[in-house]
Amino acid sequence: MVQQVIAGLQAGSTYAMLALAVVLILKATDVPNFATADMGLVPTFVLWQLMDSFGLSYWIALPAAIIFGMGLALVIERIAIRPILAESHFATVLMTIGIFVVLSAVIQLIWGSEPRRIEAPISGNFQIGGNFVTYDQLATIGLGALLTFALLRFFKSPWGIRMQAIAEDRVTPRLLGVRVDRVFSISWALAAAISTLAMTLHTQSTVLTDTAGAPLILKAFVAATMGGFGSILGAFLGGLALGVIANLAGFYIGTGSRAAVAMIFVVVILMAKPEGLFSKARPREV
Amino acid sequence: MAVDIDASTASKETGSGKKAGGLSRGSAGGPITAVRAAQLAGGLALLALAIVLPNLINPYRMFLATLIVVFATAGVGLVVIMGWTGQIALAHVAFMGIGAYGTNWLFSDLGIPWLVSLILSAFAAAVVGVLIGFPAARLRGFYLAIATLAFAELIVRFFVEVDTITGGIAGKPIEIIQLFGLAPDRSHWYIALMMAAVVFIATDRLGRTAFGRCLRMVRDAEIATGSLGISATQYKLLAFALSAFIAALAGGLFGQLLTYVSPDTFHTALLIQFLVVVFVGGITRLSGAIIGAIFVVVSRELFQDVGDWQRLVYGISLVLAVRFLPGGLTSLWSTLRSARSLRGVTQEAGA
Amino acid sequence: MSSPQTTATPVLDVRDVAVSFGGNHVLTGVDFDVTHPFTGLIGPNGAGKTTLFNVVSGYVAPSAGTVSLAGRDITGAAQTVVGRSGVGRTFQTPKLIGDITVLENVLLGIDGRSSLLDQAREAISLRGRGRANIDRALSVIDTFSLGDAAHLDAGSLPLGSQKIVEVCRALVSDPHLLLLDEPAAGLGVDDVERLVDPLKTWVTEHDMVVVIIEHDLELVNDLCDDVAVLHLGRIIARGTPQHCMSDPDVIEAYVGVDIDPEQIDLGETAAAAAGDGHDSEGRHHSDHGSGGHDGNA
Amino acid sequence: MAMLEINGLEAGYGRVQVLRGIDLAVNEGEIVSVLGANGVGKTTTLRAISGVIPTWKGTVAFDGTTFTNEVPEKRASYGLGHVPEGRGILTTLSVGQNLELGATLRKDGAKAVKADHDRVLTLFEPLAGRLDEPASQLSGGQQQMLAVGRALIGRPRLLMIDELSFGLAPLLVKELFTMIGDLRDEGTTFLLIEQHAGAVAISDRVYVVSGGRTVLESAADEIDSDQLVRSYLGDHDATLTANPSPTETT
Repeated sequence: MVQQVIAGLQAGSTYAMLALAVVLILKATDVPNFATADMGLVPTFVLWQLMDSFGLSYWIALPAAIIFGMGLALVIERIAIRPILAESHFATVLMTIGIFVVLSAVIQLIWGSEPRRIEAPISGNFQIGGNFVTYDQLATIGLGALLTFALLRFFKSPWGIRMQAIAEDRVTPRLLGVRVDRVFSISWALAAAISTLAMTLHTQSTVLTDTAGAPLILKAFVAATMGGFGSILGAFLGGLALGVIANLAGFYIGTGSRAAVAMIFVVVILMAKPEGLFSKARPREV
Repeated sequence: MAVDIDASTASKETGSGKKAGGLSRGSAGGPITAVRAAQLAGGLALLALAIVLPNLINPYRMFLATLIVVFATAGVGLVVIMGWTGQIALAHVAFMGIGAYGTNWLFSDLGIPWLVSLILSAFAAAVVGVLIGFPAARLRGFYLAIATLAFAELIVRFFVEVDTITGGIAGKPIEIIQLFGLAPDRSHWYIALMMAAVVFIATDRLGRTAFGRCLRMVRDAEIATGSLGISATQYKLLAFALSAFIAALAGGLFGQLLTYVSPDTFHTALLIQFLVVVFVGGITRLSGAIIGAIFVVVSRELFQDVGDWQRLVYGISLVLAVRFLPGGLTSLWSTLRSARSLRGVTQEAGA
Repeated sequence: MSSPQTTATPVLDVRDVAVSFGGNHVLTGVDFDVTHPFTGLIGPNGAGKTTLFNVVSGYVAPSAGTVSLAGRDITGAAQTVVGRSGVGRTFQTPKLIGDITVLENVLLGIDGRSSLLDQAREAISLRGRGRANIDRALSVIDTFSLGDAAHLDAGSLPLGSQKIVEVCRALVSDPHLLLLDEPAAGLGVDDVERLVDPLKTWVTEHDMVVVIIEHDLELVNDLCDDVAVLHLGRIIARGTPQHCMSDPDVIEAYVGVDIDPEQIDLGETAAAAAGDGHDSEGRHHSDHGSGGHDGNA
Repeated sequence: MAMLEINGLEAGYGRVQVLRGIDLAVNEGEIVSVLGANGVGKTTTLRAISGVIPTWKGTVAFDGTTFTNEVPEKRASYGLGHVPEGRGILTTLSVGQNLELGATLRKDGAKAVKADHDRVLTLFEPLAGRLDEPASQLSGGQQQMLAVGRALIGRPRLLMIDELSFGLAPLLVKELFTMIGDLRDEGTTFLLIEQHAGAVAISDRVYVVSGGRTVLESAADEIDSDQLVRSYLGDHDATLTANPSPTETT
């Protein structure tokens, strides 16, 4: 049981980190980013390549991969997203789905479909009260919490305030001198860094494949939904809850139910309180 | 004090002379009949070609032609819910799955005639569509996208679980039908044509008349529907039902073409192909579904041997369509009516 | 079916209606009855005029008070119910479908009141079934001299014509009460005439009344026999246009008081009357001035 | 040369033209009011000046720089402040964070910003105790104070305010206008958009806009009150045919 909870927390922390990336971009640019997971998966493959071909150490390859991921996000934001920002979710949902397809196809073309392993710098496990905890699990859960804390702090900083301001009102902050293009760039780059960390931790504790991203996208959105899309802390807690509940369901009911539980969750939340959980629900315009 | 719609006075006022145009664009007056006749002749020629086509091309090409028709038909369902009603509904291929599995189960296991099985499955899908529509009618923008994706995931999970009907995760062969003792590929072709004809003509009529106008009102100006006495929720539910019904019809035949289906058949990869169908073709027009279906099936063939490139082509075409061609390919040759279409969709979807 | 109403039962009777959003009191104790063919509803920005329309047409449920249509209580009824009971309305920015024709847009006024069965029949029948509706819609369009544009996409028309199309859409179902929300905003003088002249004729020929929110007070003066002035959620004056526009309270509401530049009195008296607690306004649900600009057009 | 100079400005939304020829000038140290009924294009004028909407025709020059397609944040960085219609309070932020946002353009260090911050809180006392509250909790009047205070912290050389008096009780309006007068004396230039006569009292000069055009320019103390009233209440001829008494043409 405890073992299952810990495994659930680890999975949940991955969902939570991806949910943070979703919320970050949604808060600043009002784009629901369905390419979140694959924007982290591409740099994860870069990390693997750097370690595999150039024999770089993990601790050098990881920052390099993060920087690569941020650069990739900046390019995507600039050429694909910014031109359609004035449009609604209809266009942005489809655009990010398209970007997801392109990224996953590119991964497939470059790296193929065979599974790979990322050699984590610290491996092994320790025991607490008869339960094994791996360092990977500890790192994933810990980093999720750390990132949540850091983002909460960030939203109190000047750039964080500007980001929230732009998310609410595209005009007024600009009248006060807020450079909206910078805000967009920062939000996408930060989100990409978080996605990269999430995907790296996720794939190093499981396996690195070209299809690692797709199943996580919906889970990230489910986590964000549970937390109420505006909230950083809510997204984190939503992710953890989702991970634990799905894992326990998988253990006690059957593996097949694991994915279904997540979906039932989001459906129930959306049905029961479709507006209540969304802090960004808009007032009706008359 | 009752509302009296005084139609008689009104028509007297018009004198119903030269302006008695009717709804179809530019269908008033003399030269139009010539156009109509030409259209009719063209239509008949196409029909003749369609009937003899199996004699002209090899069975594999026949399969592709049938696939195009089936994709176009399923695309019509997406045009109804996304293009006309403005709802980001992403459970479409799951409804196709209901059609494929349901039809095969009723036909093969329960011995119900195939056509009846198909229609029963389509009604079942429509019911599921309404069930999904209930929460969906209250959601906007990407919340709806997430909810429908989650529903689609649940439906696919359901396919995995009910393995006595679906064969579970491993999938199940589809019992092939033969129409009037014709070869399967011919049977499929003629059934696909008839189904497409019914779906296209019926949907086109609905789209041009009051029902279609009310759907577009929900899309472009939901806020004003109430004051016109139009219940937005009711029309959203109907659109969901109609869209699911059409998807399941196409799905039943899609299963026949594949000869073997598994739950994964009706997952993300197929959904993306359908997004390409309608957005590259043109989301607000029925003709867009045809163009898009040709595009997808042809590029599927062209990149058959280099499977990885297929996905890339779909992804890039989706991105380019959203970015540069919001009205899809069909908007290119109806430029006059273009540019507004996706904008129209997007405006209300995001408001 | 004609002649101005001076019947005992007002077509619309709003009694003691209050609306607040959160702590924001948008309407407080509003009484508003409509008996004349044209009634003007005026007042400065943020007065609550559109909110009052929203209450009448079922978009906003009042927190207190009643709304009756020809003596029938419709307080809190759903929008569709109110819409089908003979109340038509327009919006500050026209809510049309851009990619279908003007005629089709006007037909929507009939569509909303037809049953699904009728809609299915219309779709099935090849000709004839929709004919009467089309003729009726065309006659309304002709009345407002838009016959030439009937088969053009509504989105391709200039704003003025779009606003007229919206009025046609509301009129085609023969409403008893038509609520016009700033019909003249953003329109040129010609457009206003194209809208108002046929409307006057229409009203004299049909059993209906019009309530009009308008900032163009000259138009209100010209059109309305009865005017209500709303300010900070209350009716502050009622009567003929001349009466209202010379009312000191109204002038004060509009320009902030007695305007003699030598001794500007910024209105301590008014402050006492209005009270400091009423300074909250309704900017989310009220009218912004600078002519139809949300880009939907 | 005037600080802000606008000649023949035309602008609008989509295909709808709202401004059909706005001419106005604001000299350093002045308070200038733009008056006019609703829907005549006052708000649109401000939006075109600060770059929220593009200029179709005509010129907008600020401090000698003629704007072409500078984005709003660029124009703001030149010292052009704009309190928009509806105040633009960011309700997802706290009162203090709203003020902090106002300091976006400040480059002269935390100390100087802090001084201005304190000064704003002295000016607008009701805000002082509520810095940590969500800005949505403020009353309309306090929101207006926050909007003006937030703009002031950015130290604009010219501050444009769209309807300071909107929806506010008369007593508060009077207070705010007095404050604007004081701030002008301390060196900020103001361009006000108003319906409220109180604006005339503190203004040096007044423009009247009708139908998207400037129809009258006058020294504030020469404005004919009766004519102003009639122009608001819809008697177009009142403004159009009145003999304007233009004072200085800059």
